[in-house]
Amino acid sequence: MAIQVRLENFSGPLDLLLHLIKSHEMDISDIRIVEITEQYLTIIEQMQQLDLDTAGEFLLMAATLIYIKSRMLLPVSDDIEEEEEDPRAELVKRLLEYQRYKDVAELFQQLPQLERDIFIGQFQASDFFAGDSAENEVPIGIYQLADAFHQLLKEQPVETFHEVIRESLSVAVYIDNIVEKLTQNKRLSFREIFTAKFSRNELIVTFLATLELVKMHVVNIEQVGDFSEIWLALTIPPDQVSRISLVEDLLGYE
Amino acid sequence: MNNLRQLVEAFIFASDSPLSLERLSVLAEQPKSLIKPAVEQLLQDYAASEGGFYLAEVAGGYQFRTVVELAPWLRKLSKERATRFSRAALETLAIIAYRQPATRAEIEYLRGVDSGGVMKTLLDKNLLRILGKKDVPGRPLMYGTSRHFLELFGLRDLNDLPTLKEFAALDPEITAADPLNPEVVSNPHD
Amino acid sequence: MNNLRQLVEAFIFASDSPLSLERLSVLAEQPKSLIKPAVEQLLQDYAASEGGFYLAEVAGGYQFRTVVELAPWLRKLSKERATRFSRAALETLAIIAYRQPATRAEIEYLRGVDSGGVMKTLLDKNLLRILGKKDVPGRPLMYGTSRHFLELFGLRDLNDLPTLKEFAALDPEITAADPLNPEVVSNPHD
Repeated sequence: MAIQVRLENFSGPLDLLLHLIKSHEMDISDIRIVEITEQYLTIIEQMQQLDLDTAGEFLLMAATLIYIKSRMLLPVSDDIEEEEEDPRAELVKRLLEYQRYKDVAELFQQLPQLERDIFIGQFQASDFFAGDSAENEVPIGIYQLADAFHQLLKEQPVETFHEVIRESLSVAVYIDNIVEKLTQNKRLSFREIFTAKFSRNELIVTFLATLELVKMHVVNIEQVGDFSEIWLALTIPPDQVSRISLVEDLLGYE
Repeated sequence: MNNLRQLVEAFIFASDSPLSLERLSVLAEQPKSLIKPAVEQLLQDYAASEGGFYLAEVAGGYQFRTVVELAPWLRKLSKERATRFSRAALETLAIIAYRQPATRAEIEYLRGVDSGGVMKTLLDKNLLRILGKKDVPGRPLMYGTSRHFLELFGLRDLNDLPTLKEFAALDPEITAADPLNPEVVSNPHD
Repeated sequence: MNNLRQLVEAFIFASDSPLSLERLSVLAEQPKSLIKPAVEQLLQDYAASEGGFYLAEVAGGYQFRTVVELAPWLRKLSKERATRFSRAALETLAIIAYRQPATRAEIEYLRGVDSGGVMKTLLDKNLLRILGKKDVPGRPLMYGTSRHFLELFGLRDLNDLPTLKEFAALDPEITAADPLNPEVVSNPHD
């Protein structure tokens, strides 16, 4: 059976998967994984001119399907104490949940919408709101606040910015950066902490941040011999790392 | 005070957003116990009159709105066509509406696709708001729906969202999964 | 057509400017000879009802307006619109929130305009507080946000503000086109 499917019509891999499950009259909670994986891969192969970002998301799902398929094919040994979970379980849960929101999205589409189906009065309050036009007002919220600042900075030429505002490289921020790198890499050479792109000031602050981390006993420094590579490693489990930001206020740096 | 009904009517009419009982009480300088009957009288009167617009309960307040049956006619008034929401936008809105506070990672896990752009658009349209940061490593931002979201869809509050169980009734498979209820998030600020 | 009165009422209500008989005739797709009696019926009905607003003949057309006697009350609507800010106020507040302690000169540099008036308003609204004097010639006052600011925006503390990095992450175009400098992306406490 030739499948005519246009990926643009699907809002994502889950959407496509749901479509395949429905069109093959399968039960979501009992997907015929071999069949569905084949169908899915056929469609993915057909897409050639999809941009990389979108393609990546569809490919990720393909990998998930292949993985589940391979798990399903493994022989189930009888002598395991605990009953092994169905490899499809997580995907089924995601699909069921996604299905709900897809339904709600459709419902939202049908609900009467303001300014599409329903209108409110356009009373001109200018009669008694002297010089106070509501037009110029914006709703307040954290987003609006951050957006206002973001817009201002975008309009600001960066060079001149430095002439007036004090240098605001923060040791705390660089501490976070280093810790983040170390969480990802377990162990880093001293050299790797610094990026070639760093300005002089950034180099200094990064160095200060490293010293701080050692002082806080968060990072351990090792050197095997004279002039050999210096290695940095975290001394605390990565999951406790988020608490480091609390130390920020205790640092003496402005 | 016989004129309270008149005053309340004028306030609701002149306001550019729905007015709550609390707000009306402050504006009219009268206790809520007097405001409430006035509003209820108005609700009844407008429901009975079958005019071109009626008093609607929306986003925790009251607002005059045109009757939905006249939509095709009234669309002729607006110069620009109303923004139609993409499927991606409505899906994202649906997830956030029911799961708030929701992080971007949760939304993307459920949708299976990057949702940053869609979320930015929804934030720009003031349909979402940032609720703060989640107390987990990385402290991701948490998102919820805004008051304007309620106004857009004419909902009184988040409890007015159809419960997902109602959907479940149509599809027995879904009943098996955890029932989700819109969590009522108090939003005094937006 | 009995519903013509309803339709005309809705058109006048939803229009942002007074509607003439000609315009109503076009919109409702009915001859003026039918529109006119409908409008006259509405004029009479609203005059008789003594509600908070009435149908007024203005600028060659028809428009709903609040009754004149209520103007002193209705002015309160604008004064107490607590949930909306002028663009200037929001910008100023944003700069202070992210850059505190900030001096007036720094704020005005970023905004490019005199901000004394806006800052006074924000101080009056108890959204700002004075943190002291800066140790530079002239000893200018340094400003920060107040506890009330946190309450208004629903923040537990200043760390709850999204960093600009997180903010920009929502918008792939911005991140790609205009990578934010670490100098500029500062967190509120550095």
